[in-house]
Amino acid sequence: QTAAKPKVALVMKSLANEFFLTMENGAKEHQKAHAAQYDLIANGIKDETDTSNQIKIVEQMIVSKVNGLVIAPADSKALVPVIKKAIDAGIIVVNIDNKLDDAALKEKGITVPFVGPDNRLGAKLVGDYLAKQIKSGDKVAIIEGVSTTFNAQQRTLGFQDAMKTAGANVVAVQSGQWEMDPGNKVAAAILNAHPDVKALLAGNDNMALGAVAAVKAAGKTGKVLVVGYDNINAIKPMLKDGRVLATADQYASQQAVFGIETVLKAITDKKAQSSLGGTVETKVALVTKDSK
Amino acid sequence: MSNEFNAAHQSDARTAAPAVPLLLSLTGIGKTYVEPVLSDVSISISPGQILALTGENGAGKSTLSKIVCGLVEATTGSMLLDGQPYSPASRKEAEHLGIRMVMQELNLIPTLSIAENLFLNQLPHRFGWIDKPKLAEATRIQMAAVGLTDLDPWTPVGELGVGHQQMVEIARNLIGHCRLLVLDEPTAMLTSREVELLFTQIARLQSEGVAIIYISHRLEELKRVADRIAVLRDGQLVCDDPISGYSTDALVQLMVGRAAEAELDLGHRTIGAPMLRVRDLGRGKAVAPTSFDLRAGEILGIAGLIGSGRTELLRLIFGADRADQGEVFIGDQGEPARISSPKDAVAAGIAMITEDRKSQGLLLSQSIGLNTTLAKLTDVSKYGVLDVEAEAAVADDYIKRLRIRSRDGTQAAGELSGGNQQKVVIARWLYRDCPIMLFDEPTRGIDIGAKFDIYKLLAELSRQGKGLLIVSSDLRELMLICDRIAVMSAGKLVDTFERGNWSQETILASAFSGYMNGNGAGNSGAPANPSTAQAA
Amino acid sequence: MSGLKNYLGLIGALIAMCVLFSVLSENFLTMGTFTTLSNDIPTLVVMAVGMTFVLIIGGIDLSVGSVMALAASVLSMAMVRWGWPLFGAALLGVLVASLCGMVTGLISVGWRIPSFIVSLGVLEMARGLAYQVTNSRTEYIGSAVDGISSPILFGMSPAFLSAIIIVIVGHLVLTKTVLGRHWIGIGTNEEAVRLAGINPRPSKVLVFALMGLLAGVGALFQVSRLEAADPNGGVGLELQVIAAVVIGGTSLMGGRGSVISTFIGVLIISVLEAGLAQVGVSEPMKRIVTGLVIVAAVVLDTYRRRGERSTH
Amino acid sequence: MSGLKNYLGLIGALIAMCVLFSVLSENFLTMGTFTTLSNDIPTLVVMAVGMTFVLIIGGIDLSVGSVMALAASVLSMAMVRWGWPLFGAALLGVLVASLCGMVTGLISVGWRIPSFIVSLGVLEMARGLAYQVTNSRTEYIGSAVDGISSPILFGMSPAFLSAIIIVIVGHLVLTKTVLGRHWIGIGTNEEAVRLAGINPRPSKVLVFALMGLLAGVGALFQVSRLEAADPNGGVGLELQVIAAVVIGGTSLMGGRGSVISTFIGVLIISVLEAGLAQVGVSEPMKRIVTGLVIVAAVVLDTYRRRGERSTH
Ligand SMILES: Nc1ncnc2c1ncn2[C@@H]1O[C@H](COP(=O)(O)OP(=O)(O)OP(=O)(O)O)[C@@H](O)[C@H]1O
Ligand SMILES: Nc1ncnc2c1ncn2[C@@H]1O[C@H](COP(=O)(O)OP(=O)(O)OP(=O)(O)O)[C@@H](O)[C@H]1O
Ligand SMILES: O[C@@H]1[C@H](O)[C@H](O)CO[C@H]1O
Ligand SMILES: [Mg+2]
Ligand SMILES: [Mg+2]
Repeated sequence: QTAAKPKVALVMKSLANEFFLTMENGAKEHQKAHAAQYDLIANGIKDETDTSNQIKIVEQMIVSKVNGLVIAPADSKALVPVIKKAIDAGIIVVNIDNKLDDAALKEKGITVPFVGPDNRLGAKLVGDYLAKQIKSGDKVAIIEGVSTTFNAQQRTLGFQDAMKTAGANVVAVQSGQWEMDPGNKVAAAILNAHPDVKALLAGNDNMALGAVAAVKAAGKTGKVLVVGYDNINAIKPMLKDGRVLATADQYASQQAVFGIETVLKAITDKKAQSSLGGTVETKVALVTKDSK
Repeated sequence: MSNEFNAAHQSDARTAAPAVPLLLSLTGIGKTYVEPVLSDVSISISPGQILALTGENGAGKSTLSKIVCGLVEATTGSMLLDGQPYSPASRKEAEHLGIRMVMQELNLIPTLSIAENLFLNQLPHRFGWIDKPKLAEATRIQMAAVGLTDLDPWTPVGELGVGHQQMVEIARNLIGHCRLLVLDEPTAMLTSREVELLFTQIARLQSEGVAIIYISHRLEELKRVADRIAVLRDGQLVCDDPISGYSTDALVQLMVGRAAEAELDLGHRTIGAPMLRVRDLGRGKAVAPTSFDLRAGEILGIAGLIGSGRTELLRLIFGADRADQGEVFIGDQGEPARISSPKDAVAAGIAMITEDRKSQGLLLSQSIGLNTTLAKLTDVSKYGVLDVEAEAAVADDYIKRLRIRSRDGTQAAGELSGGNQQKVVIARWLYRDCPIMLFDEPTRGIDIGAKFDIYKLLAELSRQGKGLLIVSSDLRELMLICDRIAVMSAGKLVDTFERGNWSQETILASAFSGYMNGNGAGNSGAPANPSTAQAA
Repeated sequence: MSGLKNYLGLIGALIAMCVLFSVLSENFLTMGTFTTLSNDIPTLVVMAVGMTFVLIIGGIDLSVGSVMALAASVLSMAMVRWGWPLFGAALLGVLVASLCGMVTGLISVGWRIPSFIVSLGVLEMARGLAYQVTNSRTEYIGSAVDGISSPILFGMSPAFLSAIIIVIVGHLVLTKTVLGRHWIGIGTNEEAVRLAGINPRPSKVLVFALMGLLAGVGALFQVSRLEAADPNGGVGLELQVIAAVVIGGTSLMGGRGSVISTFIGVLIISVLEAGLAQVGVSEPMKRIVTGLVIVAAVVLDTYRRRGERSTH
Repeated sequence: MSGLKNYLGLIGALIAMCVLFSVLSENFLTMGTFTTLSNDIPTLVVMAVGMTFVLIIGGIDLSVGSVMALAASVLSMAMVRWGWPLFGAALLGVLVASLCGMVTGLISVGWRIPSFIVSLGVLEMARGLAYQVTNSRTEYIGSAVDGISSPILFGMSPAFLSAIIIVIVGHLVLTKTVLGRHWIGIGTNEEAVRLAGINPRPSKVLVFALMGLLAGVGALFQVSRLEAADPNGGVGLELQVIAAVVIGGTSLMGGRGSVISTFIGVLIISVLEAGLAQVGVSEPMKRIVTGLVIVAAVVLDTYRRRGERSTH
């Protein structure tokens, strides 16, 4: 094998989610710019929760004898065993987006550096911005992502932190499955059940889009505030006209690039996986009408 | 299980039970669906006795049999078996007590082999593992009993013609512990050869003390096999006497309440030019290249043994199966008709009444009206929108004309008696009204009175100048109504007889001819070997 | 077939559910809920009408969720990237969806392959195409499309009114026309229909194409409601549509079904969903209750049917 | 029924795929790929065996993915929270799964409701229960369970070897035993079976219970591979399982099927998936190719079958 040009695998979650697509594009651009330094194989899975398929893909990457693996795990725990396999096969592994479970890593006796944002913090940023527009005692509701995922849970916690500080009353937490239509349905139901709800906090922008449509259908545009997370393209016009108050940008494209660079550095420095570690926290920023 | 199995096909070794006066007695049996179909039927049978049961279509014969065999629960009345109260909750329970039945409709599993179908509920096995050699052996014995020695026990039943399937169905019920056997129209699809084989078996069973209830619309059969005759009319028992006292005429009178028609007047017909010319039409081994003409106003019969390819020939003409070779010409056209589907055939003026009403004819869960108008919806609709009233009128008309015993035109076809279902199939094609009509076993399961109605209908159709091609396993029927009879044997059309030039013997000889010099070899569906055949 | 009494069981179940939810959630029996529902259901309704036909001929179409997403994606691309007007874009979307249905129909009818497996293949393909077309991005369209789902009459939108019309037309086609007759016949005994001199194939292909067309119409309603097209939309929708149709009493074995009952089936599913969300039941409980209701609805229907004709 | 030639078409397709992928990816034809696949497929294999039986009796079970997740959740709870040993926990998981199957069977057989809709209800319920049991969190178990999926013989794990044994036993049961004949009979003409004096109900319920049991076994293999239980696992797995079985030539109409062919069907699906991942095809293309292969495999099989007996 030509040690000169390592192969790096990027394994993500649903490539049908714009977030990961942005991530993939960022990685591909980086590879183009550094074509002499490494080759890239990018893979994704069917949907956010297709864990066993993601494991299969990691296994295929081991077989394909990649040198490095950058992974956004669909599940913080279930991916750990296969990651150990990869490490045992001499592959340098870096974790992005969704953090692997510390206890599981410990049980396997491995360390994997995490390059990614703090979801709870990001959600709190968004929540705090919203808090300025509502009064203490106001009713709000949270539309959560897929409840089993770590970042969905973290974002709900972050929203709750912010609402607690603001003295707002969280009357409902329901899952919109990270998707627009389910998000729309629960938002509509929440608006009916709690006609006086003042704000909807969505765990990602797809669900926020659904919530905006529900607010409109209920004839409450402008009366119910909506926030999201991810800063996808489709949310931009809504930020502009105020139908969405704020979202968070977690710089998807850079997450992958940071991950890849961490891998490449370890390879050139001939560092062992065990000597890597710690968390490289990436940026997460509040995005509002006024941000550029 | 395997012990029971051994006992099953060594029934000849069993000795008849000491004579008990009554095996089964029914008292005041009644059955009501929406309306009563049986009322206050009381009848009994002793071991070794053969009771013939007959009556019009829908009189309640099958229903009564099903009550006896645990398939249907009586609304009123009670039964005694060996003097003990008897009310089977399922067919399984009835069979356990030795009460068995060959049902009017086929109930086989096409994907399974003959062997598996025969022994389905008692497959010989060791710890669940099927003992194939033993099964094959048992199957051969059983098939031999009904004269089907040439069939491979492992042939899937779905590949057999309907007649052979009927034989399998019969063979299956000759297996095992049996004290009372009900045969519901066992011969409706059989040719005389198989009928003889069946009678041999019936005689054997009788000598072993088995009681038999024999249901048939072929009255001459009844007189041959039965000791006693019972007649049902509108669900009531109108006669239960020794059969010797009854002439056929008297029976018909009892059944239908009017005199029998001994002679059929086909009326004055002029046989015209050929309407359908079949040239070298053939498919694989089932039908060798066949040519014949069907003329206007003519009734042409096709006789032959089971599996001789009659059905397949009709299907080829009708485009239901694709022919390997040959052509069909309509009228005086010089160009062959392009028929590659039944739709084409109907468009070209050909109708076909299928032999298996259950799987190929009817939409059982749908109404009589829907089934009747299916082939000619254009007449009961305008711009694609149905005229429900017109459809109801059509249904009522045929219910009257064919005396279809039913509530009204909205009753589901599946709720009708076998013979009445057959009438619905015929009604569909009478309504469609094509110049060329192919009938495959048209009177299957139809009672004697209605049969004559249908014969008269056929005569009328031919008087209108239509060409009728009729396949029937009932040779007497063909001889009664046909102008010519063509005979098929082993997939070949071997002879054609003009009215007046035929006799039962010549036709039968011709039907067997194809199997005499090994011609039928290789055809898994060919009738049994010639020696058995000649014995018939 | 006709007569109100056929629907009594289902309507009873529906009313029972409404009563239950109005006890559990004070705001359930309000105009707001009605408006939300009438805004929500048109997509499911039109697709369920199509599925009723498909099930009646003894087929099944698993691709409808993906096909809907594809149609929505195409529609949004046409409007956003190529600047087409709504009408043209909607037509294109419906056309693409009809094509998908036609492909399912042609392959399964032409090669006599169960539509289950063909439509499973089409499910994958349509989804892939939807990703391809949108570059896997949710496409925002905006108020150019919202007219279709904005209330115009007593809180009812053009989408809702169209859906009702489609239900009525569907019911009439099924019960009063030759075409409907052929479909019922095909589903009951296709061979018998063929031997009655009717070519069942064109009618069958037509049903699948119609299903596609209605999935396209559903996509239009969906896009108009969300003002955006989501290439991930409608995952698993096929099972929801089928559940609604079967709850309405249409047989999966073919030959028996009613469009009106399907409509009530959709209402049951949708009221359940809305009610559970309004009551704020936890996700696990939502799933458990939904499962129970699906089974219970069908079991009850069985009893009603048996009671009706106790001949079996 | 038997004889290698029945499988030639499918094996040919499989080989063609392998050749194609080995051209496209240098590392495809290696021991590594084999080991990976053998580690990958046991879950799908055992569930597909169960589904073959279910389809043969003319049923369908859509709940298998959820039931698998539920069994995995129960297993992990027993080990992690209550400290049960693997054996006991595995038994409990399998038991719960069998129960789910039995419920589907009892309801659909007892009330004569299509298993499609009953299992759809059970799908929802089992998923809800899986969330409930795990509190919607993935439960990590660790190396206590990894033995079942660690290579012990030529890169083959106990899970793989068990799966192969289950295939062989399944094949023998179907072709050589009384039970197998009854299943085929039931799938072809249930009424005829009943009239032959056999009560088809227990055999049918048994098939569904067996399907549940095998979903439980699949869960065990899955848990051992993941060393964790994911309550979200197996979403949409039912369609994948059914696709594998149908590609193997089993009829959705009941009465016809083969366990060996099902195994090859699973291989086709899995090799396709592995190959596409190794080549690194884009997600949209993956979906499109998968859809095409599903349809193509079944179309090809149709041709083979026609050629075999041109009687129709
Ligand atoms: N499931 C059912 N529902 C309603 N009516 C039925 C049902 N089964 C049978 N019937 C009616 O019962 C009557 C008797 O039917 P049965 O089958 O016993 O007649 P049969 O004497 O055997 O006639 P055939 O000579 O035509 O076979 C018929 O009028 C038939 O329509
Ligand atoms: N699907 C099939 N597969 C194989 N062989 C078949 C099939 N259908 C019919 N055959 C065979 O073709 C031959 C002709 O059968 P056909 O049904 O035309 O005969 P028939 O004279 O009408 O007799 P029957 O009284 O059995 O209907 C028979 O040997 C039959 O076994
Ligand atoms: O962080 C990402 C995104 O926010 C996405 O919307 C859902 O999956 C998460 O992992
Ligand atoms: Mg009868
Ligand atoms: Mg015949």
